[in-house]
Amino acid sequence: MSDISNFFSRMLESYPLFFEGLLLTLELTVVAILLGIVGGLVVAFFKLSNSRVLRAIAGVYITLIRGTPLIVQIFFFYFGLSELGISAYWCATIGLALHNSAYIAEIFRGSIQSIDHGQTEAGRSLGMSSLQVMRRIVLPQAFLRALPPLGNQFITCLKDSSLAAFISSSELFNIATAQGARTFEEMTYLLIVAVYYLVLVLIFQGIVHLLERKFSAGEERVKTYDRKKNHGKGQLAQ
Amino acid sequence: MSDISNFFSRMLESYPLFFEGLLLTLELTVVAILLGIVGGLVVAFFKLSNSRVLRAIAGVYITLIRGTPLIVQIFFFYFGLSELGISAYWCATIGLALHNSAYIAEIFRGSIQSIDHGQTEAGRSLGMSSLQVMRRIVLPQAFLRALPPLGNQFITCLKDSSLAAFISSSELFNIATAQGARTFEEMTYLLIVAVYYLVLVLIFQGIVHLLERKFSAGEERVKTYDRKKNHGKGQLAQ
Amino acid sequence: MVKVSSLNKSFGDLHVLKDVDLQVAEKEVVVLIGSSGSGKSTLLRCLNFLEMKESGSIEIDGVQIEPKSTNLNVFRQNVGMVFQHFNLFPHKTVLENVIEAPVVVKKVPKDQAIAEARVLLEKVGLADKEAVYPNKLSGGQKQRVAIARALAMKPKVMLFDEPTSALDPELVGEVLVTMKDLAAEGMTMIVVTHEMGFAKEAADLVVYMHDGQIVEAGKPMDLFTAPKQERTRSFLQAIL
Amino acid sequence: MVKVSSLNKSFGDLHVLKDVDLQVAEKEVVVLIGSSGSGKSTLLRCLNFLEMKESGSIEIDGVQIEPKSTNLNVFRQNVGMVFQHFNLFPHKTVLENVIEAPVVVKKVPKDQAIAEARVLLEKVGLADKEAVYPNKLSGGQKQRVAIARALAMKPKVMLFDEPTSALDPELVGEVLVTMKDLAAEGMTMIVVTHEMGFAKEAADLVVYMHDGQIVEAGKPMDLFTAPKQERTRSFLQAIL
Amino acid sequence: SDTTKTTSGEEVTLKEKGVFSFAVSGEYAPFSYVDKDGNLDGFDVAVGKALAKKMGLKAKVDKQKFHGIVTAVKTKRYDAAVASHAINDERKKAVNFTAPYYYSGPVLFVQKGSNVKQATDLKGKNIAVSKGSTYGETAKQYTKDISVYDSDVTALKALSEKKHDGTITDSITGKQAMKKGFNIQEAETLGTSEQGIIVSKDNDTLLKALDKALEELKKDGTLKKLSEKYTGIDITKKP
Ligand SMILES: Nc1ncnc2c1ncn2[C@@H]1O[C@H](COP(=O)(O)OP(=O)(O)OP(=O)(O)O)[C@@H](O)[C@H]1O
Ligand SMILES: Nc1ncnc2c1ncn2[C@@H]1O[C@H](COP(=O)(O)OP(=O)(O)OP(=O)(O)O)[C@@H](O)[C@H]1O
Ligand SMILES: [Mg+2]
Ligand SMILES: [Mg+2]
Repeated sequence: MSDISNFFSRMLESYPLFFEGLLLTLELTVVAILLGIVGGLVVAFFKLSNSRVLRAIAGVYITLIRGTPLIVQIFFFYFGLSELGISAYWCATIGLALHNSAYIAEIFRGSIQSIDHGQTEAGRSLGMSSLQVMRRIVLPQAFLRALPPLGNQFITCLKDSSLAAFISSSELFNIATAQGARTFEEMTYLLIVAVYYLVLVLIFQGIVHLLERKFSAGEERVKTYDRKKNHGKGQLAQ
Repeated sequence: MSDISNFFSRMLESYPLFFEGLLLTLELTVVAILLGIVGGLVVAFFKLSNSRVLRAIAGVYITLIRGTPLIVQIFFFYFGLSELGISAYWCATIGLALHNSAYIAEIFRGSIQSIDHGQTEAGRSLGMSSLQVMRRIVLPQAFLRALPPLGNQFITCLKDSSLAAFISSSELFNIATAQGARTFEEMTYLLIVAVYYLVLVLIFQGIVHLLERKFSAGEERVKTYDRKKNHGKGQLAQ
Repeated sequence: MVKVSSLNKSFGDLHVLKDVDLQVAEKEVVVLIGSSGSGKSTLLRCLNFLEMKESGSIEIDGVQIEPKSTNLNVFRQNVGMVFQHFNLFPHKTVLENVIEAPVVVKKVPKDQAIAEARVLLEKVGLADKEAVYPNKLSGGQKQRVAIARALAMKPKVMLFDEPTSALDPELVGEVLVTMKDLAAEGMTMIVVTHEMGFAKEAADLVVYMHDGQIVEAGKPMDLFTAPKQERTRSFLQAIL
Repeated sequence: MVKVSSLNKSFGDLHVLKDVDLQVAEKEVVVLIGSSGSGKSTLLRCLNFLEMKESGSIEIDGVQIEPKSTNLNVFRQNVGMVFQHFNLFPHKTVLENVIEAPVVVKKVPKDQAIAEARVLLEKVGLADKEAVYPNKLSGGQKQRVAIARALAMKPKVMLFDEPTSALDPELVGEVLVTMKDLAAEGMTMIVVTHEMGFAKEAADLVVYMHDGQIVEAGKPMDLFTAPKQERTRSFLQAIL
Repeated sequence: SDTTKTTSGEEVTLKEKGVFSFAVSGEYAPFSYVDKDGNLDGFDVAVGKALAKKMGLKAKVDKQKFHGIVTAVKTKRYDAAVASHAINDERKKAVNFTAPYYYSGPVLFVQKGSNVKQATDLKGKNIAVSKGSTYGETAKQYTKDISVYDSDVTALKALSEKKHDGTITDSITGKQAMKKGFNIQEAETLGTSEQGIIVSKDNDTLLKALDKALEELKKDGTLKKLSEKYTGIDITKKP
């Protein structure tokens, strides 16, 4: 009982501190994802281009980033970029942005490739150039389809931003561990910060669900659509 | 130039140390994934069951785990389980296993649901019970289909195990930071450990690709199969 | 053999089967036609309890079946079903597909099941394919295996839901031949199909469904040449 | 209008088109038949340079086209193509689908493009659907929009690749009517289809392909009633 | 847990019979660090081992992020921590301390050539410290803008890389970093501190045994020798 009341009193008392951390976490995440989208688009186009060299560059970039842990990358940017006098905040942001750009590139590549090739053929057969087809037919559809996975990537990034704590960024997790270390009540503050993350994640998950609903409604319905809905539940049913 | 030769001499000299860390990293990952598969299967069946209560339990579990950062979970288990005298190694393993179980549950659920409902109907129409259909028709196919995503989860877990460093498990990343702190050459050791991770990831990615090829060959081919292969490259082509 | 009285079925707000009555005598072959969405598949699926009826009665081989009170698994053994998309088990060979249900459900000894399965595969002309996996078969071959698989349970009635409509035109014939043989042997069959050739040759009764109701039923020649209802006429015009 | 001489095309080891010769005069309607995999689609796609020929020559409207030396985008405007799966642009309304290419490729002023599109939509019987998105249309309606979209570029030849085979039986008729109208107006057309009724009524020439080669060609009545080649005969038997 | 008799005859409660297990941070050279073979070394480690030997026990040393050590001892993950913890009231509420085993004090380090000469110049500037250290409290007296790291070495490294205006840490650790080529310099000594060994609140027997063993190490000169070996000077006498 006293544990629980202690938890709530700590939670109330630490609220202003965590609120600042929450803002920083959100800022880190939003900026990293926005930069990641820009970078991801470039990498995706490299990956889909006709030039072997560009494809290879994109491939190596994606492999390097997806082949090493984020925490290694964050430390790497932190100590590697310091000659340029970049602050911890920007090192964390850039590290997260580069990390995300590799994943976002794959999202864009996937969504572009998921557009039925018939769309391209229809465009080409009407005399449109490949650029016109890409810009007017494929990309608008691919963007819509990329929105839900981008939303999920945002949520992943939100959680990953906790690693910025290790390069002294005062986001949520760093505040929690610092408070824990000060009071020797690590568990309490870990619980508190878990609640903050959970609430953030649930909010953004709600938004992603809305996006998914909105954009799957626009897709062409197949004849078996209605039956597919039955799939999930009751697979174990009689 | 001297940087590069320094890198290689450090790499050679530290090889036995990193090799131990590598073994621990692999051990952590393998044990966490195996435990995660067991847990994931249970949670997946909960999620697919007809009982609302079980579905809700599984849902809350998955939400909690996927809604908070892994590093928070690892710290949580570390400080929470220390009363039980569980070692840092096992705290890290259990933390990673529970974390993975939520993701693996979703892999199993997805692969079970991806089996065409027609398979279930065919089985039921032959007089098989729902359990017989699940055990003999759906699960064997679902398992094969789950193998490639499980492989990818393994790779994710391999990288995530680097976070065990923060609760003093002497896996790869911890060795790198400790050596960096001793020699004040953080960058060198970060590069070295990045190479270790990259090689590990590439090896396992190769295995996953083999799995994917093997198991997509067994799938029924659709009429447009050949054309789909053309999709990727040349979308930007003339 | 099959007796359906005032059967009703809805999906949510959608009333899909409206007071359907249908009687099929032993050894009779009934062909169900009707436009997309008229409820043909749903009717078949209700007969096999893949969908649960809402009201009305279903009697098969003299036994009235109530979903709640009956062991549906035992009951379903009497009703074989062949699907549009074959639904063969891809992880099992042709022979394993055919013996699966007898061995697992009826506990037939494996040797006996294999012997019986070979007879059936012979009958559908696929004796040489028993060790092959489904993905190596053509559509027509798959459908014939599916028929053999259903027959292996020795059903009293066979239901076919557009068994040839997923096939390339050239492969339709081989499946229809197998079905005609089956009809000639005296199997009771209910077939949803748009193959009018089959209906003319093999059906005892053609039933036209529209919007969840049976609009008209009759001998193939009568129905095709002189439909009584306006709706039947316009449907036949569109598809013949 | 179209002149193909000893056209060859392979996919890797697979030799799909083998020395194909084909001539289509202006206002002529040619129906291509043949079993699955015989190369019908590949032939159409080569005519439109969606696939690149390997050897042989292709001449359209008196101009011989070499993929390397010609601006294919300009050339493709002369050849309209209608696909089995419609391939309408789902993010654009019916009207936007039809005006897209004229406005973007030919730089026709938008007002004029809209006026012309409305005439075409009227012609295919969909004047009232211009503001609707494709996912609200039936298959037959989609295919008619696809025809209007191709016509909007005022092509000299129209290619159809199984335009009705993805449609429910009831919807086939409305598309065939549109195509017959087009033929009657004097459009040069090459149509891959298994609708023999259409071939009989509208085709000037029926061409039977097998295994990448043109086996036999002739007027519909001649080919259907008295095929010269054994292979043609067995194919026709299977599908008629 | 189990009881073991020490050489001097007292019964002490330990996690594992006959073994004195203690934690160090491992990232606080020269007090504790990992050598190139992966073994823990440093003044803290050597003191812990000497204490174990004195008590007739086997020594088992573990590395643990500094900010988690107090909790780890509190929750009995280790018998004790010999990890350069400055004795203060806040920590005393959570755990017990032995007598000091060395004396030191927080020192402000700044970037080489910095115009920060003393702590009072830090108003509005940014100080980096290690998480869970008492230096954070010290820093609060001079500025609100404080960055926290997992270890002192990382904080010093970040200072050297010009990411902060100052770092408060132990003078010996800072000087060691200067020797390794960090771009930093000493600005001001900010007081004195006494470093003690940490034992959990309910383990009085071990606390007493440790105090006794420590006293003997001081008397026989072992402690002084270790201090000189690792830090170059004697820091075990009260200044
Ligand atoms: N599981 C389901 N949930 C909701 N609606 C369904 C379901 N199954 C069928 N329907 C709807 O019921 C109606 C009848 O469907 P049914 O499949 O029986 O028609 P059908 O005559 O077999 O048509 P088709 O020729 O297209 O196979 C359709 O409107 C269909 O969308
Ligand atoms: N892009 C491609 N890559 C490889 N093989 C292809 C490709 N396109 C077609 N083929 C192969 O070429 C052969 C001819 O195909 P095509 O699609 O032209 O046949 P078709 O006569 O149109 O058949 P269908 O009636 O099934 O449409 C087939 O064996 C097919 O698998
Ligand atoms: Mg149906
Ligand atoms: Mg084709």
